[in-house]
Amino acid sequence: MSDAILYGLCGAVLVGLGLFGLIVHPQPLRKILAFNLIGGGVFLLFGVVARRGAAAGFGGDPVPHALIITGIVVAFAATALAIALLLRLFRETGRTTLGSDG
Amino acid sequence: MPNSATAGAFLLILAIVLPVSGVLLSLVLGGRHAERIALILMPAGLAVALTIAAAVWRTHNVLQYFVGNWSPPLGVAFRADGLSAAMMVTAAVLICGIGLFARGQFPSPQQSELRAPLVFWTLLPAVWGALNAVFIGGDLFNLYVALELLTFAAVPLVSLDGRAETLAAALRYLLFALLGSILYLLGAVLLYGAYGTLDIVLLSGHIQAGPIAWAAISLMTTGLLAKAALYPFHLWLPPAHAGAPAPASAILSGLVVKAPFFLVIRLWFDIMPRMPEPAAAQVLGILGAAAILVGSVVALRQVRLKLLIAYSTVAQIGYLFLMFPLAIKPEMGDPWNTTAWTGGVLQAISHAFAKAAMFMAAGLIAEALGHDRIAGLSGIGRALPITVFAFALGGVSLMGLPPSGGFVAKAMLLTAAVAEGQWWWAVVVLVGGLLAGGYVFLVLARALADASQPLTLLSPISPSRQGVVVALAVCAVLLGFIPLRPLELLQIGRPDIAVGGIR
Amino acid sequence: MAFDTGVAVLVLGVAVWTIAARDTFAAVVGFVAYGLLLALVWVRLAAPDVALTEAAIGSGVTGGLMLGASTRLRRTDTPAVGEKPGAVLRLAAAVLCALVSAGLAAIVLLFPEPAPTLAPPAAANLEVTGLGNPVTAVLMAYRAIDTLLETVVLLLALVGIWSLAPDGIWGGFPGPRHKADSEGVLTFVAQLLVPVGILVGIYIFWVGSVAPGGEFQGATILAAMWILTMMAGQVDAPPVSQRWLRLLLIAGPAVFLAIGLAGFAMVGAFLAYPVDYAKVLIVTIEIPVTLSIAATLALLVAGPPERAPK
Amino acid sequence: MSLALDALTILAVSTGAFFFLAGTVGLLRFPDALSRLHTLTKADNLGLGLIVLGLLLQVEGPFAALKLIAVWLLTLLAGATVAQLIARTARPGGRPV
Repeated sequence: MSDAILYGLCGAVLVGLGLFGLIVHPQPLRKILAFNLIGGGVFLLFGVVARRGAAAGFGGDPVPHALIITGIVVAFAATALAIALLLRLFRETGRTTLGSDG
Repeated sequence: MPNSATAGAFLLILAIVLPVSGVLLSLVLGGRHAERIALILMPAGLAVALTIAAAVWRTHNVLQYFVGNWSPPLGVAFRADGLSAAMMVTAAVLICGIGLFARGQFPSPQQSELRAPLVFWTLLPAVWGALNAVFIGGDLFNLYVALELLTFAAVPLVSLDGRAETLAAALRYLLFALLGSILYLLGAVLLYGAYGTLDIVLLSGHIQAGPIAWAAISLMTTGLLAKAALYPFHLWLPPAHAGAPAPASAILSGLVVKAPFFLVIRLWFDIMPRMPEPAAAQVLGILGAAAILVGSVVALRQVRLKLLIAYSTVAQIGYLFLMFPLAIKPEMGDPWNTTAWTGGVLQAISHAFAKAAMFMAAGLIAEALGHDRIAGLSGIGRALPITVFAFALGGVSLMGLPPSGGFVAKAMLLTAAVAEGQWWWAVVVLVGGLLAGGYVFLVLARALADASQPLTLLSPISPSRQGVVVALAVCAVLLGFIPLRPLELLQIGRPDIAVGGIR
Repeated sequence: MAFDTGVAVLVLGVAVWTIAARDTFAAVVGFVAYGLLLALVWVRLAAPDVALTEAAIGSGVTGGLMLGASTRLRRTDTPAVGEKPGAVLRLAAAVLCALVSAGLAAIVLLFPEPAPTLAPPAAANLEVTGLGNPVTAVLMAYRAIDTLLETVVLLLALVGIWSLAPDGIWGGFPGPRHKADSEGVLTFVAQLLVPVGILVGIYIFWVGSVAPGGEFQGATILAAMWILTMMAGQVDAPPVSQRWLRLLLIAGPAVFLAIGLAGFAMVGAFLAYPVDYAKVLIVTIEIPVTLSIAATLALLVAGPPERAPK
Repeated sequence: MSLALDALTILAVSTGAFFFLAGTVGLLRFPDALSRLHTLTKADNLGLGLIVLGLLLQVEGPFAALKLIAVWLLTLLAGATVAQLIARTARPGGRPV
């Protein structure tokens, strides 16, 4: 088993873990954390794809690397927006959950 | 499929660059300039969309543009086929209508800058640009960025009024949308790992039935369903669409949920046309049927008009997904049932017009009455006859009564169900139509009843805004008069396997 | 191999901690560690550009944002009774997620050999772009449209956050005002670190055309320095109605668009660069893009306006 | 000569690693926040210093050496600051930062 495959399996588990957190945690902040965990797993799987595609003197396929960078920045923007919404909601209601089921 | 950029394809770039420049300019100039910029963009963007549609129609071919002259797989392609062109024109006409309507709702003051108008007029072109990017995107990752663009433009529209319940609705919407995006991205990653490209056309040439392709398509479809609010992912939609200000509701319900649906079509009919999977298509159909029934029944039980309309959106989204079991044939290599496919797309377009008109009509009614409780609508038919008429026209299309776009769409789905021997979908379509009739009449009966005491309107409703609403509702009806030949536009750029004509 | 196994186990360990921890604050701390460990993984996967981004944004700024949020929400952390999903749902979710993980793991083992790759064409065209770092070539040339749209995504997120300001405070100052403390340790650090940080940020951005680094990583460091001076109370966050601030925010995407459109005139295609000027044009785009991203990131962290304009 | 350098590097890096280990053990074993901070920062600063020292013997050229020293100094600064900030919030009656 190569390093890339090892980290690929790690990424697969991370996606499942994050998904679990996203489903079962009632607090949005924990859901946002779980979303970032899934993101890390997905990017890791992409990184494994890139590593397997090492060629032309590069240690990995540069196209996925660039896309992962874009993805990380987009995930940050999403996190920032979600947290701002959550804090505003908290100020309005004093609640940290979404009510019935979120 | 042409293998290089086609003439006139730079228009595709304009369809994205124009709205994006509008966003940047609105932000920097601020204040009332944002509204002006949006109003200037509207005719320009409409012209671009119409020109693209005309070019696709004239050349009978796909418009294709390679950004920076880098051809896929290294570069990113934009492509407009007949379906893209039809959706772009729909979006353009609706955005123009909604923009004109919103001038009365989000007026910009002369001097200072107000929060809600600036945000709305900045995000309106942002939604438009994102939709265009989705409709012409030829690369799965570029489409991911376009979907995120759409999400970030749409979510703030939900909580524009800053009330706690709309904040919660916006947050829930955002969480669902993010889950959808990340699942979509995961599928795209698997496809890249297997085939080394994210370009839709290249992928359709390489893709083989197998575990990787199936896992990728399932993940992407699930993610897109969460964004399209198909049952059982529908819970976020009603509070978000009903809580938003009327023009924003019209954008969200009419257009934004159609983007993920559009991408499901791309996945199922463009990326993997040679590997139809009837069982999976049946699952999509069953979810669609459940959405129709659950959404309609819950709509019947609503006490607030905007929530009723929002639940009706849940149901009408269900119809879109009936197209999959009806269009995809069990045997490999059989042509699709084009009637079902066209019916599904026509449903998306006519619902966009009808629903936008109904949400804006409900907005006018709520402005006039100060509330939108259905029980308190008595007499509004007399006070705002044009608005109620527009609502009724939209309702006609939802029910699938002739003559309307909804009628033609649902008739096509029915025809296909009979032709394919899958009569149970026909039952669902008919029952859904009856239930829609139920909730539309529920509202109309109240609205047309005489008020026990004379109705005083809180604020006068300008005729021009009512006119816009009626015009959009009339569009939904007029779609029913389109002869079948222009519908061939939708077939331009379909893979050869789809050639079968409209039966 | 042993080292990688250890790292992978550690990553999974902190991930489990992040999901399972009872205390939200502890979970967030676990997430920061998760990000740092992932950065290490990226180095092992020969992706130094990604490692820098992960450490700076994925772990650093995201972690800081969440730490701040969890302290502000801390006092009311316990979920109300009845809002926790029942045992059956949890079990069903666990089974579903285990299946997803197992399926993905199987696919990792099924990926075709030899792996498809775009590294050869990316390398072959590197000369045309005048760049030495293939990742920057993908971001700024081959797939420049993604990067352009992404800068707009960041802007929209900021507009979304600003839209959460109460109506009366529109145009005001984001976040709480931090008081300057002339003897405070933050003031000292800000004075000492900020010049160094700005230098490092510019260096990381500049070196990106030939070596690992680039506008996103550099911009994050610049943003962090701005946030630090705001937290130390040395400068206040600018009111969101300021014209110069708005200009700073859109400068990057605007220059990107303008040079992209100039491509029509120069080479006949949007976002195409003439061979002789490719590098010059790319750097011309990258400078304002770096500044705009830095400003946007800092303001995303600062949050919606909370204090009325003067 | 290079053998001696290598031996020195191994010695310095190992000692540094030992200090890290000691610091971590202290972090886990000590009872309260202040003494935990004490062991963590002291041991880590010294441990990292020793590791940097060991690596300095192996670098090719002054620029790389400068970078290593910068890494050490920046970590010192960050560690000291964060320790101060945590200590203030942890101290009973201390003013929040």
